Amino acid sequence: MSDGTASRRRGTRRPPILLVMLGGFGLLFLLIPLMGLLGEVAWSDLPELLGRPVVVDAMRLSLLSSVAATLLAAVIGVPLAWLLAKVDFPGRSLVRGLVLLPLVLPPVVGGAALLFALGRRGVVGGPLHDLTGLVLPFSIWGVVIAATFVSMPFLVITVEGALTALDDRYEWAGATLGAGRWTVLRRVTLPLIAPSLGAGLILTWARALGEFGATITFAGNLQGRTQTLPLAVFVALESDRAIAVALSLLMVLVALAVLILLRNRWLRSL
Amino acid sequence: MSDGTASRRRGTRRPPILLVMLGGFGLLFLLIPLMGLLGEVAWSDLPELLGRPVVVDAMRLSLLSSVAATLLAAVIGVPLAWLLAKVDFPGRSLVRGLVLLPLVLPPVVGGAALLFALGRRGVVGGPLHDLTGLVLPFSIWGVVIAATFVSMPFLVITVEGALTALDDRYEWAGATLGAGRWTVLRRVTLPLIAPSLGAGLILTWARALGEFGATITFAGNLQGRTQTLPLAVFVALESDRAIAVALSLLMVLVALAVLILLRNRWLRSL
Amino acid sequence: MVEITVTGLDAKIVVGRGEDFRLDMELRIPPGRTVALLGPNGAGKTTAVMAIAGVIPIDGGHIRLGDHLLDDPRSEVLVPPERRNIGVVFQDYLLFPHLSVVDNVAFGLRSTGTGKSEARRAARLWMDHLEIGELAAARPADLSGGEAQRAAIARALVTEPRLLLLDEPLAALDVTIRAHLRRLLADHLDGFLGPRLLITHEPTEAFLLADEIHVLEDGRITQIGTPDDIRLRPRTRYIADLAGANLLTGWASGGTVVVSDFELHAADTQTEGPVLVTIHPRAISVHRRQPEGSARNTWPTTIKRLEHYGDRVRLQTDLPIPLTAEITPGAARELSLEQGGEIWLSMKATEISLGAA
Amino acid sequence: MVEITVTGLDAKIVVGRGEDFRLDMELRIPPGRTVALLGPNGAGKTTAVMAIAGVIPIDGGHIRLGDHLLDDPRSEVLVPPERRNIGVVFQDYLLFPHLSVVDNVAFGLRSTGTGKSEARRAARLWMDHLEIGELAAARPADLSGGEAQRAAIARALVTEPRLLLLDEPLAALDVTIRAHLRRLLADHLDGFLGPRLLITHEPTEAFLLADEIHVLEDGRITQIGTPDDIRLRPRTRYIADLAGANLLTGWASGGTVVVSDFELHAADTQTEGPVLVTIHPRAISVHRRQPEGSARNTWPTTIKRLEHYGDRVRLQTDLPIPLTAEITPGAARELSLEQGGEIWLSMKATEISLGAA
Amino acid sequence: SSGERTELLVSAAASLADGFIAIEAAYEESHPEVDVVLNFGGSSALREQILAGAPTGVFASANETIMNDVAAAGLLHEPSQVFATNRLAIAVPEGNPAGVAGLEDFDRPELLLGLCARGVPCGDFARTALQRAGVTPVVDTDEPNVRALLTKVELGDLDAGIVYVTDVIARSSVVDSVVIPDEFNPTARYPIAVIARSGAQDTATKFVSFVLGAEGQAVLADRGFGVHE
Ligand SMILES: Nc1ncnc2c1ncn2[C@@H]1O[C@H](COP(=O)(O)OP(=O)(O)OP(=O)(O)O)[C@@H](O)[C@H]1O
Ligand SMILES: Nc1ncnc2c1ncn2[C@@H]1O[C@H](COP(=O)(O)OP(=O)(O)OP(=O)(O)O)[C@@H](O)[C@H]1O
Ligand SMILES: [Mg+2]
Ligand SMILES: [Mg+2]
Repeated sequence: MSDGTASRRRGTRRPPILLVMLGGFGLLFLLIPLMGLLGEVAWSDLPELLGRPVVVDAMRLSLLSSVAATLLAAVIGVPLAWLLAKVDFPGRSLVRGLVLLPLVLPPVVGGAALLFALGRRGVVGGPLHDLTGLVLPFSIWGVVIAATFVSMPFLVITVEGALTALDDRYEWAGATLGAGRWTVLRRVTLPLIAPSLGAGLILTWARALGEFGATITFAGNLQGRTQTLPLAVFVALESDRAIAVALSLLMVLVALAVLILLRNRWLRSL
Repeated sequence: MSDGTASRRRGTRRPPILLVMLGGFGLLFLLIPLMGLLGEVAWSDLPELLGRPVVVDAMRLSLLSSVAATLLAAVIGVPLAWLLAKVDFPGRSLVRGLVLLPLVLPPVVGGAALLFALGRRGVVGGPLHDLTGLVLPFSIWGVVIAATFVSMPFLVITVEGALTALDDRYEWAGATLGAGRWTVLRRVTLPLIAPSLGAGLILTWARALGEFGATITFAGNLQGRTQTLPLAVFVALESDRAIAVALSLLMVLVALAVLILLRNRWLRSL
Repeated sequence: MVEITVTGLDAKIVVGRGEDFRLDMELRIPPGRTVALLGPNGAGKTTAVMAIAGVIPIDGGHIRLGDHLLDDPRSEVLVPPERRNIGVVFQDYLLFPHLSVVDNVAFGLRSTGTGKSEARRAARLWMDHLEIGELAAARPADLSGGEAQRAAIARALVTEPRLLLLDEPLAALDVTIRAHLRRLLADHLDGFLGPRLLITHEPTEAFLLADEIHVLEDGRITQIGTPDDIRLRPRTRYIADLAGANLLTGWASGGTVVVSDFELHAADTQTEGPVLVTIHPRAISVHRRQPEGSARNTWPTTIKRLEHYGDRVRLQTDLPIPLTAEITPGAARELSLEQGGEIWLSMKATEISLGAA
Repeated sequence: MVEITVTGLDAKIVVGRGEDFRLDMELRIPPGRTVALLGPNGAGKTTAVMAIAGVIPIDGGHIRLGDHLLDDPRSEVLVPPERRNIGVVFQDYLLFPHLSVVDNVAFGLRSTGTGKSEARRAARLWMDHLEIGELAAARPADLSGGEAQRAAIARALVTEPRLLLLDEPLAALDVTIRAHLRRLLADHLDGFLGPRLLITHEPTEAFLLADEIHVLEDGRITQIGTPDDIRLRPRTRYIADLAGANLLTGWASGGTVVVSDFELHAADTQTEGPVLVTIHPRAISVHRRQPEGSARNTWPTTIKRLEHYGDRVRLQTDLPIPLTAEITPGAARELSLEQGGEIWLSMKATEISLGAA
Repeated sequence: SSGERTELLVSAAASLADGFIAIEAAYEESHPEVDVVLNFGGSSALREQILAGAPTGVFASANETIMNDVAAAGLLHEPSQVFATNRLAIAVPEGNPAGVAGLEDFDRPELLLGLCARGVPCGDFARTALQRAGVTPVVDTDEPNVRALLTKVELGDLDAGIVYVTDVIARSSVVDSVVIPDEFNPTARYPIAVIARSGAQDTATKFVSFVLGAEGQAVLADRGFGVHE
């Protein structure tokens, strides 16, 4: 063995240089486009811009629909994750694959598929309309459905992973104390996976906030009704790019603020 | 306490009915759009369609670029995840938020941002072009860069989570046996997080395969050079809907096959 | 207060686990009695607990608590765990990390419909009883091992269960505090009137806490008896090792026992045929030279190994028969014993106990 | 073969951990000797191992192995762990789950540049030596505790380290096989020529495996000595508890020792002033009635607690001084002792040993 | 008070956004009882929405083929009318750094050139013009719509692209243009129609008349559109 050559000290050891370089490059990769965006912003117009009704409407709608989509995804996605993790039903691995589908499908195609299925003349939307008079596209319901469709996989994957990794015995402990399966789920299982659940919800929300293709195809682009921020950006791109860029930036900043704030709390565990 | 009333037996207990209903609804939510898509397919034209050069070219390019994007994401994303998990540098929580940015940014805006930055006259692309004559848009490089930008977060998040959860002491064990940090990374850390790494790579690949908005904005759309399957679908939507639907279906089936195959191996651990 | 019917456990548990493990045992515990289920890792102890608690259904046999049939494959009865009213103290306690200690203890009452404040009040009563009243607001992660143990016991007892299952309640603890907590556990269990099952692989725990010990090895009960029975008349090598005794197999005939071609003289001249021979390490005397006197068994050998334990010294010999003897450190020094040294052993005939094999 | 310089360890380790823990200890181990670092949970034992192995840098002091300075904040020297050539056997072995056993053992050589087949050949040699040669292809998850221990030792030894650190190498094991593995460990360590540090909180382990014991409590060394020193002259309550002895504090003057207002007579008439009084439980005799005879200390008391351990019975008394006595099960039966019963204790003056407090 | 207003959903091609926002304002001023709600998107996406039963009252397409699809599905109240025309121009980055002179430059492989994709009206028209000029284009990208193409020209990533005259007028501050001679330049027609069964056919018909009337045409003419025949 060669003698231990002295190396400089204090604090932790320096990470390998190649790793730092590659990681720094990865970071640059994320930063450069943001810089590009920042370079295009007409900063002086920003305050006036953000007060416009179009922008205010879009902002409100974006927040509302992304939160609603996150909640809907929680209500149907968490049980789906639970079934995938805990119940050994036939075709489970097929369903596992299906869950990832909205990730692969380009959102515009996803929106078209939603339209085929849930439009007023769709396979499901038709009967639904005949029975109840409900029209899903061109309403906030359409926006929420489109956003839920594209973002739910994030929640299902995260929660299923956490449930699979969870120590079953806590649930047994709950059961021996007289808690039925439902009570166990509510008072033991969900609190125990709270960090992963939180992380999954944040990812879902972020994806729902940025959703564009499926929404414009399925829900249309109606100011004040279905025009979310990304859709407003799209219209603005037709006329004034500076506005579009400013709106994008606004969206990014809102999202970033929320993510950084919550991430240090929840996303650790992801 | 009330007497234990007899309940039917054999096998495991039935899961709570509400949970099954909600989970089933969640599954329906994923299935219905797929059914809508299937309902629109002109099955008889399918074989001829899939043999067309446009389709073959797009398929080849999609597979090539999605795999390349996954590899690039691995090369720069894994080190980034490692730095985020292991090195306590200033601004780490800001970077943690930044990593999620491409998730929030509508892909078209992301593509525009890439163009601002890496275009022929962009902040970075300009000097790059002047120095080397390299033009990133309108080439497969552009496709790969766009796909990497939107899909890398999946890898970084998954790997960072796994690294944070990893028992450090395995790495110490490696070090005391004479392995430098680089060797430890290669021979201990990465193999130990292999399941999460695999899961992250699959998610990344799936997202890269479905990528549309950033690609068309940044890399353009030329058959055989930058036209991936989602782009072909979009263009077909403008002219012949049947082709578009058939192509979407093809893409979904390829992705589903790969996901189901790999998922049972890797994604468990996510 | 809820009425408690004090009734015994009567179970025959047949259940498979994984590929090739199968538990097949009977268990009867009268009210107020503690049975220890003692066995090595993987013997099936936890499997038995889970079957009784209702977490895994049995494949054959039955589980009955008083007149309540809890599980019986033949009559298709399976009461789910939440309706069995069986208290379980898990090996590493499994206190819910997201709840305060008082909410952990109150969990059972809350789950069965009691209101929050009333459940907390009842929880506090039990906590005071177990002397952890001041820890109500603490999180489980902040408790010491002993405090966590008491919280787990309080949590199990607060629902006034009809049966108490304790799965290695001391295994998670540091050796130096285990003795102390064992005493406390004995005290805490005193007030519980139902049957109790204590799972352990620590003989001391079983000897100190149980009225009766069932030894479980590889899914089968190999011995049932009082702590003294088990200690003095072990029936398998595993139990003998636990009790610290030498266990040999031989052939007895008129007071002579042949063990691997070597003849021992026993006081018991009645037992004949194949026998289990138990010899306590303290009953073996060690000498530097051939001893004179009344001991009927005496032979020379060499020390294969010499070990110092706190206040005693154990020495092992291999030939003519494998035996462990125990002496005081003083005696060891006096005899200046060392590994590989030549010695003589002697043993009175009355110290050799024989049991039919 | 690599050349090995057999050299001793010389360390002064000052390092903080978390908010309020600080380790400050010196440690010197000559080549070929085993020092046991014995201490309760959280005393800082693992911290010491990590500092010596180089995983955490020390804040003060120095770590020197032979003439190699490994860590010294003042001279800004810090050799990273991979260049210290120190073998570590971790508490739960930490065998790499993704590698076969032979690749685990070969890991060190592979990491330092040896080719695959040659590293495997060397690994197999060590594995054969430790009698796990046939497990080469197995995965760590399939090993029993004893096999895993040997694989971990082989993995540490194959790089021919200059110092061996063993962090609670037996803690992960079932009590019933621990004794067996302890013996094997002693054998396996015999061939290693460098200094060895054994971390443990099991006194038996320390007594059996170490040449010298350092007792670590709350970051400080509280006693250093041979196993006999530690056993016979414990200096803290923790050590006395471990050794099974009664440790009291009192005031000695001319052969009379006052312990909580009670007078004991000791043979030692020299020691004066505040003293540590050590009394071994076996040195205390138990009687039903007031004993006659030569014992100079004798008094009546009641049994506070009676405990049966395999082959001995311990009884505790509280008044006038808290003492634990130990007798045989036979004696206990003969005296028909029971909890709460009235007894007399006696003790010879020669059995009371005094040390300056 | 807005609750009493009749709502009219107008789906218009995204390239018409600027003009239709102005028309909406003008129309609502003269018809306070009507609330025009604009829905901008790609013509094909709008078609899918209408085919799927969207409550669209008026459909203004940038593409006659797409309007024909809707007509073929029997969803038009009455046949569509052309409300605007457009012609093509070559867009080049400010200062025309590559020195593009006309359609003849579109076969120079060393230039970065873009067109709209085939099947997209501006792409089909551009190819018609090139064919008339006898040029076989060598392009680097088939953009999905004019805006995408124009953005790349503005940023200098393309040396030239064929777009509509209206587009270079709207973006004259950031792009320059090269005229395409009339003999090669095809005319794009923008059809508008009332959608059947929308439940607001009267209102819709009035809106279409407004677009075709003097006020609507003036707004469109301001933006460079040719007024309808
Ligand atoms: N979930 C499981 N699936 C398959 N096999 C299992 C499972 N749990 C336990 N086993 C097997 O069942 C057998 C009995 O295990 P059990 O946990 O009951 O033993 P134990 O006596 O409690 O052991 P310990 O002292 O280690 O707790 C073992 O062979 C074990 O490998
Ligand atoms: N990573 C850490 N961060 C902060 N504090 C730590 C960390 N690891 C250990 N400590 C603290 O340092 C002290 C010493 O811990 P150490 O692990 O060295 O004890 P030990 O003697 O090895 O105990 P054990 O017998 O439980 O292994 C403890 O108070 C512990 O809480
Ligand atoms: Mg167990
Ligand atoms: Mg430790």
